Amino acid sequence: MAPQTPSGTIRVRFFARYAELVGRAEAAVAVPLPATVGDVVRRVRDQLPGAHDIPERPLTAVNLRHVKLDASVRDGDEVALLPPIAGG
Amino acid sequence: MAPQTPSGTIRVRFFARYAELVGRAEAAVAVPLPATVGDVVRRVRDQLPGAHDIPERPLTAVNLRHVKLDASVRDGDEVALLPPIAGG
Amino acid sequence: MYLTRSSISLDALLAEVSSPECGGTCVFLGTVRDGPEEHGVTAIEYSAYEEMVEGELGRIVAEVGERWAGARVALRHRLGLIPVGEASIAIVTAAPHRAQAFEACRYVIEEVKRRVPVWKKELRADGTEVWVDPSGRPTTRPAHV
Amino acid sequence: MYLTRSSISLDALLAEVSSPECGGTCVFLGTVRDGPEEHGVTAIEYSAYEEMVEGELGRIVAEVGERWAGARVALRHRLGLIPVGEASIAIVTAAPHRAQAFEACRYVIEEVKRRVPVWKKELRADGTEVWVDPSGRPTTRPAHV
Repeated sequence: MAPQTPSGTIRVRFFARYAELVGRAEAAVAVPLPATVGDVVRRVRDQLPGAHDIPERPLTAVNLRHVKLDASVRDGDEVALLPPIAGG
Repeated sequence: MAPQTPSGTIRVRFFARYAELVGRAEAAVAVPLPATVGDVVRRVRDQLPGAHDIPERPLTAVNLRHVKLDASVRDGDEVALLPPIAGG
Repeated sequence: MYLTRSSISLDALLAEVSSPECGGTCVFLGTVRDGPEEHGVTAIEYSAYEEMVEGELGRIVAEVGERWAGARVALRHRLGLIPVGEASIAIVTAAPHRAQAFEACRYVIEEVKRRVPVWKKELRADGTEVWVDPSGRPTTRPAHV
Repeated sequence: MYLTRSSISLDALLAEVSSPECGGTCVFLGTVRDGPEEHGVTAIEYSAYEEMVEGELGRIVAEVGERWAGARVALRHRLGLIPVGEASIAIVTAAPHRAQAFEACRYVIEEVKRRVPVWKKELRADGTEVWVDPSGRPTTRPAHV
Protein backbone atom coordinates (compact mmCIF):
# COMPACT_ATOMS: atom_id res chain seq x y z
CA MET A 1 0.00 0.00 0.00
CA ALA A 2 1.38 3.44 -0.90
CA PRO A 3 1.69 5.81 2.07
CA GLN A 4 -1.07 8.39 2.26
CA THR A 5 -0.02 11.89 1.10
CA PRO A 6 0.09 14.20 4.13
CA SER A 7 -2.11 17.25 3.86
CA GLY A 8 -1.81 20.70 5.39
CA THR A 9 -4.29 23.42 6.17
CA ILE A 10 -3.21 26.90 5.21
CA ARG A 11 -4.86 30.06 6.45
CA VAL A 12 -5.09 32.32 3.39
CA ARG A 13 -5.70 36.03 3.86
CA PHE A 14 -6.95 38.51 1.28
CA PHE A 15 -6.54 42.28 1.32
CA ALA A 16 -7.84 45.36 -0.42
CA ARG A 17 -8.94 44.63 -4.01
CA TYR A 18 -8.30 40.90 -3.67
CA ALA A 19 -10.57 40.76 -0.65
CA GLU A 20 -13.24 42.51 -2.70
CA LEU A 21 -12.81 40.02 -5.57
CA VAL A 22 -13.35 36.97 -3.37
CA GLY A 23 -15.82 38.69 -1.06
CA ARG A 24 -13.97 37.56 2.04
CA ALA A 25 -10.90 38.37 4.16
CA GLU A 26 -9.66 34.83 4.70
CA ALA A 27 -10.11 31.17 3.86
CA ALA A 28 -8.79 27.82 5.07
CA VAL A 29 -7.20 25.93 2.16
CA ALA A 30 -6.12 22.28 2.26
CA VAL A 31 -3.03 21.35 0.22
CA PRO A 32 -1.11 18.08 -0.16
CA LEU A 33 2.35 18.44 1.38
CA PRO A 34 5.04 19.28 0.54
CA ALA A 35 3.67 22.42 -1.11
CA THR A 36 4.82 25.87 -2.13
CA VAL A 37 3.14 29.25 -1.90
CA GLY A 38 2.54 28.95 -5.64
CA ASP A 39 0.60 25.72 -5.04
CA VAL A 40 -1.58 27.54 -2.51
CA VAL A 41 -2.20 30.37 -4.95
CA ARG A 42 -3.22 27.89 -7.67
CA ARG A 43 -5.67 26.16 -5.33
CA VAL A 44 -7.15 29.47 -4.30
CA ARG A 45 -7.56 30.67 -7.88
CA ASP A 46 -9.10 27.37 -8.98
CA GLN A 47 -11.42 26.78 -6.07
CA LEU A 48 -12.57 30.07 -4.59
CA PRO A 49 -15.42 31.98 -6.29
CA GLY A 50 -14.07 35.26 -7.68
CA ALA A 51 -10.44 34.31 -7.07
CA HIS A 52 -9.60 33.67 -10.70
CA ASP A 53 -9.30 37.45 -11.16
CA ILE A 54 -6.40 37.49 -8.71
CA PRO A 55 -3.15 37.45 -10.77
CA GLU A 56 -1.39 34.12 -11.25
CA ARG A 57 1.71 35.55 -9.61
CA PRO A 58 0.61 37.98 -6.90
CA LEU A 59 2.81 39.36 -4.14
CA THR A 60 2.74 36.91 -1.26
CA ALA A 61 3.74 36.67 2.38
CA VAL A 62 4.07 33.71 4.70
CA ASN A 63 3.73 34.31 8.42
CA LEU A 64 4.09 38.10 8.02
CA ARG A 65 7.16 38.08 5.76
CA HIS A 66 7.45 38.62 2.03
CA VAL A 67 8.27 35.42 0.14
CA LYS A 68 8.56 34.25 -3.45
CA LEU A 69 6.13 31.76 -4.92
CA ASP A 70 8.61 28.88 -4.61
CA ALA A 71 8.75 29.25 -0.81
CA SER A 72 7.47 26.16 0.95
CA VAL A 73 4.49 26.17 3.29
CA ARG A 74 3.75 24.02 6.30
CA ASP A 75 0.54 22.99 8.01
CA GLY A 76 -0.84 25.97 9.96
CA ASP A 77 1.02 28.66 8.00
CA GLU A 78 -0.64 31.95 7.16
CA VAL A 79 -0.31 32.87 3.49
CA ALA A 80 -1.30 36.38 2.44
CA LEU A 81 -2.12 37.49 -1.12
CA LEU A 82 -1.08 41.12 -1.42
CA PRO A 83 -2.27 43.53 -4.11
CA PRO A 84 0.37 45.99 -5.39
CA ILE A 85 1.57 47.93 -2.36
CA ALA A 86 0.44 51.54 -2.25
CA GLY A 87 1.25 52.81 1.21
CA GLY A 88 3.09 55.81 2.53
CA MET B 1 49.53 119.00 -14.98
CA ALA B 2 48.47 115.35 -14.60
CA PRO B 3 44.78 114.94 -13.81
CA GLN B 4 44.13 114.25 -10.14
CA THR B 5 43.34 110.59 -9.34
CA PRO B 6 39.68 110.29 -8.34
CA SER B 7 39.09 108.79 -4.93
CA GLY B 8 36.18 106.78 -3.50
CA THR B 9 34.94 106.15 -0.01
CA ILE B 10 34.03 102.57 0.76
CA ARG B 11 32.01 101.46 3.74
CA VAL B 12 33.74 98.36 5.04
CA ARG B 13 31.90 96.01 7.38
CA PHE B 14 33.36 93.39 9.71
CA PHE B 15 31.62 90.39 11.18
CA ALA B 16 32.12 87.74 13.83
CA ARG B 17 35.81 87.02 14.45
CA TYR B 18 36.97 89.74 12.07
CA ALA B 19 34.92 92.30 13.97
CA GLU B 20 36.60 91.12 17.16
CA LEU B 21 40.07 91.42 15.58
CA VAL B 22 39.59 95.04 14.54
CA GLY B 23 37.41 95.91 17.53
CA ARG B 24 34.75 97.49 15.36
CA ALA B 25 31.85 96.59 13.08
CA GLU B 26 32.59 99.03 10.26
CA ALA B 27 35.02 101.60 8.87
CA ALA B 28 35.08 104.18 6.07
CA VAL B 29 38.06 103.52 3.78
CA ALA B 30 39.28 105.89 1.05
CA VAL B 31 40.74 104.29 -2.10
CA PRO B 32 42.02 105.75 -5.37
CA LEU B 33 39.70 104.73 -8.22
CA PRO B 34 39.43 102.55 -10.16
CA ALA B 35 39.82 99.94 -7.42
CA THR B 36 38.96 96.33 -6.71
CA VAL B 37 37.73 94.58 -3.60
CA GLY B 38 41.27 93.24 -3.24
CA ASP B 39 42.58 96.82 -3.11
CA VAL B 40 40.11 97.59 -0.33
CA VAL B 41 41.17 94.51 1.62
CA ARG B 42 44.85 95.51 1.32
CA ARG B 43 44.11 99.02 2.58
CA VAL B 44 42.14 97.63 5.48
CA ARG B 45 44.87 95.15 6.48
CA ASP B 46 47.60 97.82 6.19
CA GLN B 47 45.84 100.66 7.91
CA LEU B 48 43.41 99.37 10.51
CA PRO B 49 44.76 98.30 13.93
CA GLY B 50 44.24 94.55 14.37
CA ALA B 51 43.26 94.02 10.73
CA HIS B 52 46.52 92.38 9.69
CA ASP B 53 45.23 89.17 11.29
CA ILE B 54 42.39 89.07 8.76
CA PRO B 55 43.43 86.70 5.93
CA GLU B 56 44.85 88.25 2.74
CA ARG B 57 42.08 86.64 0.75
CA PRO B 58 38.95 86.59 2.89
CA LEU B 59 35.44 85.93 1.62
CA THR B 60 33.97 89.24 0.48
CA ALA B 61 30.67 90.77 -0.53
CA VAL B 62 29.85 94.02 -2.26
CA ASN B 63 26.43 95.52 -1.68
CA LEU B 64 25.07 92.28 -0.14
CA ARG B 65 26.32 89.90 -2.82
CA HIS B 66 29.28 87.55 -2.82
CA VAL B 67 32.11 88.71 -5.07
CA LYS B 68 35.66 87.70 -5.88
CA LEU B 69 38.60 89.92 -4.98
CA ASP B 70 38.97 91.20 -8.55
CA ALA B 71 35.46 92.71 -8.51
CA SER B 72 35.54 96.48 -8.91
CA VAL B 73 34.20 98.88 -6.31
CA ARG B 74 32.67 102.31 -6.72
CA ASP B 75 32.37 105.28 -4.44
CA GLY B 76 29.74 104.58 -1.80
CA ASP B 77 29.85 100.78 -2.09
CA GLU B 78 29.56 98.58 0.98
CA VAL B 79 32.29 95.94 1.15
CA ALA B 80 31.94 93.17 3.73
CA LEU B 81 34.75 90.94 4.99
CA LEU B 82 33.22 87.59 5.87
CA PRO B 83 34.81 84.93 8.10
CA PRO B 84 34.26 81.31 7.01
CA ILE B 85 30.50 80.80 6.89
CA ALA B 86 29.12 78.59 9.64
CA GLY B 87 25.37 78.99 9.50
CA GLY B 88 22.49 76.55 9.37
CA MET C 1 3.01 50.44 17.43
CA TYR C 2 3.60 52.23 14.16
CA LEU C 3 -0.04 52.29 13.05
CA THR C 4 -2.66 54.76 14.17
CA ARG C 5 -6.19 55.70 13.16
CA SER C 6 -5.88 59.26 14.48
CA SER C 7 -4.12 62.38 13.25
CA ILE C 8 -0.37 62.02 13.47
CA SER C 9 1.37 64.26 16.00
CA LEU C 10 4.65 65.43 14.50
CA ASP C 11 5.65 66.97 17.83
CA ALA C 12 5.43 63.60 19.54
CA LEU C 13 7.64 62.00 16.89
CA LEU C 14 10.19 64.82 17.12
CA ALA C 15 10.33 64.36 20.87
CA GLU C 16 10.95 60.61 20.40
CA VAL C 17 14.14 61.16 18.39
CA SER C 18 15.42 64.30 20.11
CA SER C 19 18.95 63.94 21.49
CA PRO C 20 21.73 66.41 22.30
CA GLU C 21 24.07 64.35 20.11
CA CYS C 22 21.91 64.79 17.00
CA GLY C 23 22.43 68.05 15.11
CA GLY C 24 20.34 67.17 12.05
CA THR C 25 16.72 66.11 11.93
CA CYS C 26 14.85 65.24 8.76
CA VAL C 27 11.10 64.77 8.45
CA PHE C 28 9.02 63.32 5.66
CA LEU C 29 5.28 63.85 5.62
CA GLY C 30 3.15 62.12 3.03
CA THR C 31 -0.19 63.86 2.67
CA VAL C 32 -3.35 63.04 0.78
CA ARG C 33 -3.21 64.93 -2.45
CA ASP C 34 -5.76 66.33 -4.87
CA GLY C 35 -3.63 67.54 -7.72
CA PRO C 36 -3.90 67.61 -11.49
CA GLU C 37 -3.07 63.89 -11.71
CA GLU C 38 -5.98 63.08 -9.42
CA HIS C 39 -9.61 63.58 -10.36
CA GLY C 40 -11.43 65.35 -7.57
CA VAL C 41 -10.15 63.24 -4.69
CA THR C 42 -11.80 64.16 -1.41
CA ALA C 43 -10.18 61.55 0.82
CA ILE C 44 -8.30 58.26 0.74
CA GLU C 45 -9.26 55.14 2.66
CA TYR C 46 -6.09 53.39 3.87
CA SER C 47 -6.14 49.73 4.80
CA ALA C 48 -3.34 47.35 5.72
CA TYR C 49 -2.21 43.88 6.68
CA GLU C 50 -1.70 45.31 10.10
CA GLU C 51 0.33 42.61 11.84
CA MET C 52 2.73 42.47 8.91
CA VAL C 53 3.02 46.27 8.73
CA GLU C 54 4.19 46.38 12.32
CA GLY C 55 6.80 43.70 11.66
CA GLU C 56 8.02 45.19 8.40
CA LEU C 57 8.33 48.70 9.84
CA GLY C 58 10.23 47.32 12.81
CA ARG C 59 12.68 45.67 10.41
CA ILE C 60 13.12 48.91 8.44
CA VAL C 61 13.83 50.84 11.65
CA ALA C 62 16.41 48.22 12.65
CA GLU C 63 18.05 48.50 9.22
CA VAL C 64 18.44 52.26 9.69
CA GLY C 65 20.28 51.65 12.95
CA GLU C 66 22.66 49.28 11.16
CA ARG C 67 23.29 51.52 8.15
CA TRP C 68 23.64 54.90 9.88
CA ALA C 69 25.32 54.66 13.25
CA GLY C 70 23.79 57.00 15.78
CA ALA C 71 20.68 57.62 13.67
CA ARG C 72 17.33 57.63 15.46
CA VAL C 73 13.95 57.01 13.80
CA ALA C 74 10.33 57.60 14.75
CA LEU C 75 7.39 57.07 12.44
CA ARG C 76 3.64 56.57 12.20
CA HIS C 77 1.42 55.36 9.39
CA ARG C 78 -2.22 56.34 9.63
CA LEU C 79 -5.06 54.06 8.49
CA GLY C 80 -8.73 54.67 7.83
CA LEU C 81 -10.29 57.60 6.04
CA ILE C 82 -7.83 60.48 5.62
CA PRO C 83 -9.04 63.78 4.13
CA VAL C 84 -7.06 65.73 1.52
CA GLY C 85 -4.22 67.68 3.10
CA GLU C 86 -3.77 65.44 6.14
CA ALA C 87 -0.76 63.19 6.65
CA SER C 88 -0.92 59.47 6.01
CA ILE C 89 2.68 58.94 7.07
CA ALA C 90 5.24 60.85 9.11
CA ILE C 91 8.87 59.78 9.36
CA VAL C 92 11.40 61.56 11.57
CA THR C 93 15.10 60.75 11.55
CA ALA C 94 17.76 62.41 13.65
CA ALA C 95 21.50 61.93 13.37
CA PRO C 96 24.72 63.60 14.41
CA HIS C 97 25.08 65.14 10.93
CA ARG C 98 22.59 66.19 8.30
CA ALA C 99 23.60 63.84 5.48
CA GLN C 100 22.80 60.82 7.64
CA ALA C 101 19.44 62.26 8.67
CA PHE C 102 18.43 62.93 5.03
CA GLU C 103 19.62 59.55 3.77
CA ALA C 104 17.96 57.62 6.59
CA CYS C 105 14.65 59.45 6.10
CA ARG C 106 14.68 58.82 2.36
CA TYR C 107 15.56 55.18 2.95
CA VAL C 108 12.58 54.68 5.25
CA ILE C 109 10.00 56.15 2.88
CA GLU C 110 11.39 54.26 -0.13
CA GLU C 111 11.31 50.98 1.78
CA VAL C 112 7.80 51.71 3.04
CA LYS C 113 6.62 52.23 -0.55
CA ARG C 114 8.32 49.00 -1.61
CA ARG C 115 7.66 46.61 1.26
CA VAL C 116 4.96 47.68 3.69
CA PRO C 117 1.55 46.16 2.91
CA VAL C 118 -0.76 49.16 2.87
CA TRP C 119 -3.38 49.93 0.24
CA LYS C 120 -5.40 52.94 -0.63
CA LYS C 121 -8.71 53.59 -2.24
CA GLU C 122 -9.43 57.06 -3.58
CA LEU C 123 -12.81 58.52 -2.79
CA ARG C 124 -13.78 61.02 -5.46
CA ALA C 125 -16.14 63.93 -5.49
CA ASP C 126 -18.35 62.12 -8.05
CA GLY C 127 -18.98 59.28 -5.59
CA THR C 128 -16.72 56.70 -7.25
CA GLU C 129 -14.10 54.72 -5.36
CA VAL C 130 -10.88 53.56 -7.01
CA TRP C 131 -8.03 51.38 -5.76
CA VAL C 132 -4.70 53.06 -6.40
CA ASP C 133 -1.78 51.10 -7.77
CA PRO C 134 1.83 51.86 -6.78
CA SER C 135 2.60 53.90 -9.87
CA GLY C 136 -0.20 56.19 -8.82
CA ARG C 137 -2.59 55.07 -11.55
CA PRO C 138 -5.99 53.76 -10.55
CA THR C 139 -6.82 50.12 -11.22
CA THR C 140 -10.49 49.57 -11.85
CA ARG C 141 -10.03 46.14 -13.44
CA PRO C 142 -8.04 43.17 -12.21
CA ALA C 143 -4.42 43.40 -13.32
CA HIS C 144 -3.96 40.04 -15.05
CA VAL C 145 -0.34 38.98 -15.28
CA MET D 1 11.81 87.95 6.81
CA TYR D 2 13.75 84.73 7.15
CA LEU D 3 15.54 85.69 10.37
CA THR D 4 14.15 85.48 13.86
CA ARG D 5 15.45 85.78 17.40
CA SER D 6 12.70 83.59 18.86
CA SER D 7 12.03 79.86 18.87
CA ILE D 8 11.11 78.63 15.40
CA SER D 9 7.52 77.41 14.97
CA LEU D 10 7.57 74.39 12.68
CA ASP D 11 3.77 74.39 12.56
CA ALA D 12 3.76 77.90 11.11
CA LEU D 13 6.23 76.88 8.40
CA LEU D 14 4.23 73.75 7.54
CA ALA D 15 1.13 75.89 7.18
CA GLU D 16 2.99 78.23 4.81
CA VAL D 17 3.75 75.48 2.30
CA SER D 18 0.61 73.39 2.70
CA SER D 19 -1.27 72.84 -0.56
CA PRO D 20 -3.68 70.14 -1.80
CA GLU D 21 -1.43 69.66 -4.83
CA CYS D 22 1.60 68.74 -2.72
CA GLY D 23 1.73 65.12 -1.57
CA GLY D 24 5.25 65.18 -0.19
CA THR D 25 6.67 67.45 2.48
CA CYS D 26 10.26 67.37 3.71
CA VAL D 27 11.61 69.19 6.74
CA PHE D 28 15.15 69.81 7.86
CA LEU D 29 15.86 71.00 11.38
CA GLY D 30 19.36 71.97 12.41
CA THR D 31 19.71 71.89 16.17
CA VAL D 32 22.45 72.95 18.52
CA ARG D 33 24.43 69.87 19.36
CA ASP D 34 26.55 68.74 22.27
CA GLY D 35 28.00 65.50 21.01
CA PRO D 36 31.35 63.74 21.27
CA GLU D 37 32.92 66.12 18.73
CA GLU D 38 31.96 69.08 20.88
CA HIS D 39 33.42 69.79 24.27
CA GLY D 40 30.69 70.58 26.74
CA VAL D 41 28.76 73.05 24.60
CA THR D 42 25.88 74.65 26.48
CA ALA D 43 24.66 77.03 23.77
CA ILE D 44 25.69 78.69 20.53
CA GLU D 45 25.58 82.41 19.83
CA TYR D 46 24.53 82.96 16.22
CA SER D 47 25.29 86.23 14.47
CA ALA D 48 24.83 87.30 10.86
CA TYR D 49 25.23 89.90 8.17
CA GLU D 50 21.50 90.28 8.43
CA GLU D 51 20.67 92.32 5.32
CA MET D 52 22.72 89.97 3.17
CA VAL D 53 21.18 86.86 4.77
CA GLU D 54 17.72 88.03 3.81
CA GLY D 55 18.83 88.63 0.22
CA GLU D 56 20.74 85.38 -0.13
CA LEU D 57 17.92 83.28 1.33
CA GLY D 58 15.47 84.96 -1.01
CA ARG D 59 17.68 84.00 -3.96
CA ILE D 60 17.93 80.39 -2.75
CA VAL D 61 14.13 80.19 -2.43
CA ALA D 62 13.76 81.57 -5.97
CA GLU D 63 16.24 78.99 -7.27
CA VAL D 64 14.15 76.18 -5.77
CA GLY D 65 11.13 77.45 -7.68
CA GLU D 66 13.14 77.36 -10.91
CA ARG D 67 14.65 73.91 -10.37
CA TRP D 68 11.61 72.04 -9.02
CA ALA D 69 8.37 73.16 -10.62
CA GLY D 70 5.53 73.27 -8.14
CA ALA D 71 7.84 73.10 -5.12
CA ARG D 72 7.08 75.37 -2.18
CA VAL D 73 9.58 76.49 0.47
CA ALA D 74 9.36 78.05 3.90
CA LEU D 75 12.29 78.58 6.21
CA ARG D 76 13.60 80.44 9.24
CA HIS D 77 17.09 80.95 10.60
CA ARG D 78 17.32 81.87 14.26
CA LEU D 79 19.97 84.26 15.62
CA GLY D 80 21.15 85.06 19.12
CA LEU D 81 21.82 82.62 21.93
CA ILE D 82 20.39 79.17 21.19
CA PRO D 83 20.56 76.45 23.86
CA VAL D 84 21.54 72.84 23.10
CA GLY D 85 18.65 70.92 21.55
CA GLU D 86 16.84 73.91 20.07
CA ALA D 87 16.65 74.58 16.33
CA SER D 88 18.84 77.18 14.65
CA ILE D 89 17.29 76.55 11.24
CA ALA D 90 14.09 74.99 9.95
CA ILE D 91 13.48 74.38 6.26
CA VAL D 92 10.19 73.01 4.91
CA THR D 93 9.68 72.04 1.28
CA ALA D 94 6.50 70.67 -0.23
CA ALA D 95 6.08 69.31 -3.74
CA PRO D 96 3.70 67.15 -5.75
CA HIS D 97 6.02 64.14 -5.30
CA ARG D 98 8.44 63.13 -2.59
CA ALA D 99 11.66 63.11 -4.62
CA GLN D 100 11.24 66.80 -5.39
CA ALA D 101 10.54 67.65 -1.76
CA PHE D 102 13.66 65.79 -0.55
CA GLU D 103 15.91 67.24 -3.24
CA ALA D 104 14.68 70.80 -2.72
CA CYS D 105 15.11 70.58 1.05
CA ARG D 106 18.63 69.22 0.74
CA TYR D 107 19.46 71.90 -1.81
CA VAL D 108 18.36 74.67 0.53
CA ILE D 109 20.42 73.50 3.51
CA GLU D 110 23.52 72.87 1.38
CA GLU D 111 23.27 76.35 -0.16
CA VAL D 112 22.70 77.90 3.28
CA LYS D 113 25.89 76.26 4.55
CA ARG D 114 27.78 77.48 1.49
CA ARG D 115 26.46 80.99 0.90
CA VAL D 116 24.52 82.49 3.78
CA PRO D 117 26.66 84.74 6.01
CA VAL D 118 25.95 83.41 9.49
CA TRP D 119 28.54 82.68 12.16
CA LYS D 120 28.48 80.82 15.41
CA LYS D 121 30.39 80.96 18.62
CA GLU D 122 30.25 77.98 20.96
CA LEU D 123 29.73 78.72 24.62
CA ARG D 124 31.22 75.94 26.69
CA ALA D 125 30.56 74.72 30.18
CA ASP D 126 34.09 75.79 31.24
CA GLY D 127 33.29 79.42 30.37
CA THR D 128 35.32 79.60 27.16
CA GLU D 129 33.90 80.91 23.89
CA VAL D 130 35.08 79.60 20.52
CA TRP D 131 34.25 80.64 16.95
CA VAL D 132 33.31 77.64 14.87
CA ASP D 133 34.64 77.22 11.35
CA PRO D 134 32.60 75.56 8.58
CA SER D 135 34.30 72.19 8.92
CA GLY D 136 33.08 72.12 12.49
CA ARG D 137 36.49 72.71 14.03
CA PRO D 138 36.94 75.66 16.34
CA THR D 139 39.27 78.47 15.27
CA THR D 140 40.88 80.14 18.23
CA ARG D 141 43.68 81.74 16.23
CA PRO D 142 43.46 83.76 13.01
CA ALA D 143 43.46 81.49 9.96
CA HIS D 144 46.30 82.95 7.89
CA VAL D 145 46.11 82.13 4.20
